[in-house]
Amino acid sequence: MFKKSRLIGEYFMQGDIACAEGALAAGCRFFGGYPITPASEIAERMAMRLPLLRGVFIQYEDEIASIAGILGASWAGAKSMTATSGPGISLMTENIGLGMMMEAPCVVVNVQRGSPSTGLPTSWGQSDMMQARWGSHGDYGSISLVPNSPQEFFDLTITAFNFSEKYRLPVFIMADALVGHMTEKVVIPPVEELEIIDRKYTNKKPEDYLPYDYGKNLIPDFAKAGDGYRYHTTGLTHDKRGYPNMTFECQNELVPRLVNKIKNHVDDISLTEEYDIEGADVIVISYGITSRTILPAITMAKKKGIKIGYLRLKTVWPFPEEKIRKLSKKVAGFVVPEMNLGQISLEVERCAHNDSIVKLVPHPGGGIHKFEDVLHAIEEVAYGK
Amino acid sequence: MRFWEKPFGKEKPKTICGEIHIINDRCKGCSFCIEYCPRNVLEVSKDFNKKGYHPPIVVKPDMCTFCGLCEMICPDFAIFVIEKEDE
Amino acid sequence: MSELRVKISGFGGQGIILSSFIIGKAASIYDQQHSSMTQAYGPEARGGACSSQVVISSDNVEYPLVDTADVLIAMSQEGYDTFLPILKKGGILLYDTDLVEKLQSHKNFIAKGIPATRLAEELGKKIVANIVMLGFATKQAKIVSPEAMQEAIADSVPSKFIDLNMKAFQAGYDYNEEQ
Amino acid sequence: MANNTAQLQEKSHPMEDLLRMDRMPHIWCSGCGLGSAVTAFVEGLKKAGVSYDKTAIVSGIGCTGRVAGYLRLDSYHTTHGRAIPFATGLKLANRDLTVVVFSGDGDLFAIGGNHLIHAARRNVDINVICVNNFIYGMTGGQNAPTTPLGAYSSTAPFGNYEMPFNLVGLAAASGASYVARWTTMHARRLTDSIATAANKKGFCFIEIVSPCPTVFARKNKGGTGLDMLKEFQTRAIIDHDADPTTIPLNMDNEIVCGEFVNDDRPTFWENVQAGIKARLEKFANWEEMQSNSRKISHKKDRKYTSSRDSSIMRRNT
Repeated sequence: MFKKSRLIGEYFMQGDIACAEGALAAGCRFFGGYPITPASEIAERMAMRLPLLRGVFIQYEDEIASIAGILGASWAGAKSMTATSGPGISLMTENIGLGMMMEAPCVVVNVQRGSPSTGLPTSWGQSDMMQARWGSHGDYGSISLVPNSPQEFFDLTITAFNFSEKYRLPVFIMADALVGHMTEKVVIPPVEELEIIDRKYTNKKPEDYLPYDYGKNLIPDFAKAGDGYRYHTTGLTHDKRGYPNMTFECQNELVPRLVNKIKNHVDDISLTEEYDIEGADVIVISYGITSRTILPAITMAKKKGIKIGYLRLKTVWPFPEEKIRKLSKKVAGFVVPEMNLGQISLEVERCAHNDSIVKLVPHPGGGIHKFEDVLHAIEEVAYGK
Repeated sequence: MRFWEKPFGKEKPKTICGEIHIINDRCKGCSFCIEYCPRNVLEVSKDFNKKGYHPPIVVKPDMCTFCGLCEMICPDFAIFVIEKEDE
Repeated sequence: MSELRVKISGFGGQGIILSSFIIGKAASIYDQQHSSMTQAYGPEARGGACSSQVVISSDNVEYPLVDTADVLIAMSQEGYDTFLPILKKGGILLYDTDLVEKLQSHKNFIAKGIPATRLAEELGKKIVANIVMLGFATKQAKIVSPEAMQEAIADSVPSKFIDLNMKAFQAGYDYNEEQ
Repeated sequence: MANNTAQLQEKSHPMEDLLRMDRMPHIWCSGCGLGSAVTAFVEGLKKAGVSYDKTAIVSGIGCTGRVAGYLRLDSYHTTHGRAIPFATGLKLANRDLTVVVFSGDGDLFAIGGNHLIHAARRNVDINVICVNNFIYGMTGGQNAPTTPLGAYSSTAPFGNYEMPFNLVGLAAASGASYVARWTTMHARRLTDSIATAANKKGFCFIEIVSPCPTVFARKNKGGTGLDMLKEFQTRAIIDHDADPTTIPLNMDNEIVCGEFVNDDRPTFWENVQAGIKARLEKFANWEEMQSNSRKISHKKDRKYTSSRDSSIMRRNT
């Protein structure tokens, strides 16, 4: 009975549920969470499914406990996940920093709603994008994936687990309420067809093992609790032994490594989709559900004869800086529609620098962009050349 | 048979005693061990250790009964007792 | 490429969300089409206004929302009043004749009524009114094929109630307005 | 004699297999009770006979938060107040581990108070050792949720206005399976308690009343660590039958010590398993239902890739 409970096939599935199924397919066996609209369905699904797969589901007393709990489970060797929305992420940020510092693999799902504060619980937004990058205090490299459909929610959840295991850090999935509560066909392939990456466990003997000794790729090997390694790990600045070390030298070795282990692997992590980029005058850069809700505007622009290209970011962090820099030398400008008042557009501006103009089409959330606004921005960039 | 050969009481009964080891430089001079030693084996030494504290010194080694209280109460892991058989 | 945009409205507890789920499932799983279902709900879910929407397409659904509907299913007066303006010219309106009483002029579109709730009550359970409506919609608006709809219903309701739901579907499918 | 001592120093301390000797001396002040608490913990673990490889220790922030760093076990120094949920995750994901949370009163009962009562309510199988020194030590002597009414601290220059928590009462009322209180002076009884807790299922809570000579004693005329210990000695009584909710700690009342609660309640994980089993037996046809729905939806001729190439712009390109 326990073995048979894996789903394979085609399902008409809600985004949140697809996310939970993706996590299970990736091997997630620990979920700690706290209910919040619009992410509760993920916890509900996990509560139903995890026990059948001999996993652990626990509804914690709050989001702070949830993230601390999944970090603990991660150190016990389990692939672990939590899911919440903006207010929950705000509570979690301190321990997300701990996860970055301790380098504990786990996945944090943020089904974004209208913000700030309690905002629009049942409606959607994309205004937590910068929080995913800079939410916790301090410098660290971070990875955020943004799905735009239930199928992609499923796929990117698996990718998120792979990245977290590979690079040893908490990875964000920045969905939004519309994707989370959208129901579409989701294809769940047999597990053999999926690429699943597991963290690299050390093959050293306990007496030789240093928990934060790293190689060329800057990622230390993992040892889990209870295997006799008896290592120490801390949120303090630490040396290769994991011992606190309050010196500049140690800080200067540790923190740049946390940033560079992601920076050096941007090519591997950065996932994008491009259409008609070659020879385009204007490129629309978009991510998440916005990439679908603004499509009619792009069709209209095409009909008007504007040479328009389209770049969709599946990985928002690390930001594909090089790609945008190269493109900015070829095009007149970028149009960035997003459901916030300008977050990713700042990154595009930074990369486009003086080479091309960047036009933000803001939206505060709780609805979708008006096609006319997007079209107007595209025209402005195209004809203002 | 052995009991017949060595009548009860002939052999001197064994007394357990302890050998106190003090790691001077780890001591922070709190005097817990000196105060709580039931047989007043220890005293404050006149010497300083590296950190400027007065570590304890064993003044009545024969009085130690290996009760281990000094080891238990020392907050600095600076004193321990090893069981020693009295000859 | 063909696209069909369906809006379903009523009040909480009528199975509005389930109806659109079944339509979407029928289309994407059993009819080899693509579909996308989204729902709108607020804190007033039970008894309050409730709506959901399905987009059915022969290709991947790109734009998932329903700004203009090809088919509007109204299970309450409030739903009818709210969403009638988004029904496009030549679209189909399906409504519950007992629950939607104040009708406006239907010059620009086809309007068909069915006493879905009454029929469901006659079958023994009021809650299958949404399935009666689905049967009616399958016949009148040809949203999806009847076979796919039946399979999707069977797959989405508790196994104890499959027979009842099939009867409800049939009642809606066979209902003739002129009767 | 001096010669003799020097010679003896070469032998190593018997606790060195469980201490990170490369980190000694520790950061705690002279006269602080934390070292004694750690000794009792190590002795307790030895007495309990648990495998060191299978023992993990989790600490929060503060003076006591440094304990994890000095013990040669799988040790985790987490964020302020969050040691208990971290330990819960660790324990549930690897149920073979003995997981101990070693932290201070401020960490466990102020910022982490919510986690403590909920872990006790769930009866998660972890041990929580709280070293109570009545004050925030590391940050310089600010008010703690345990600071007695009227005691001085750097944020209570006119004397503390707030009623303190009675830690054992709170833990017992929240549903802990085992609740005890000792002072650092009760070295042997404390060791026994720690050993009992290590082998006991469910949420075990041990409060260790400890002297803080540097900040608490200085602000409250408590003298040295030794003076505080002597004061504990005169004030402490042992009463295992005491109702833990009726024995708060004040500036000068009796320090009632003892093992107040030692119950066997089903743990969180036992309840989880029992619940799942009961539910699955009730719905024996669950499996059948699952396979049925798969039969319909999983047709052979369907390709898995049908909607996976999400070429969203196909129409436009």
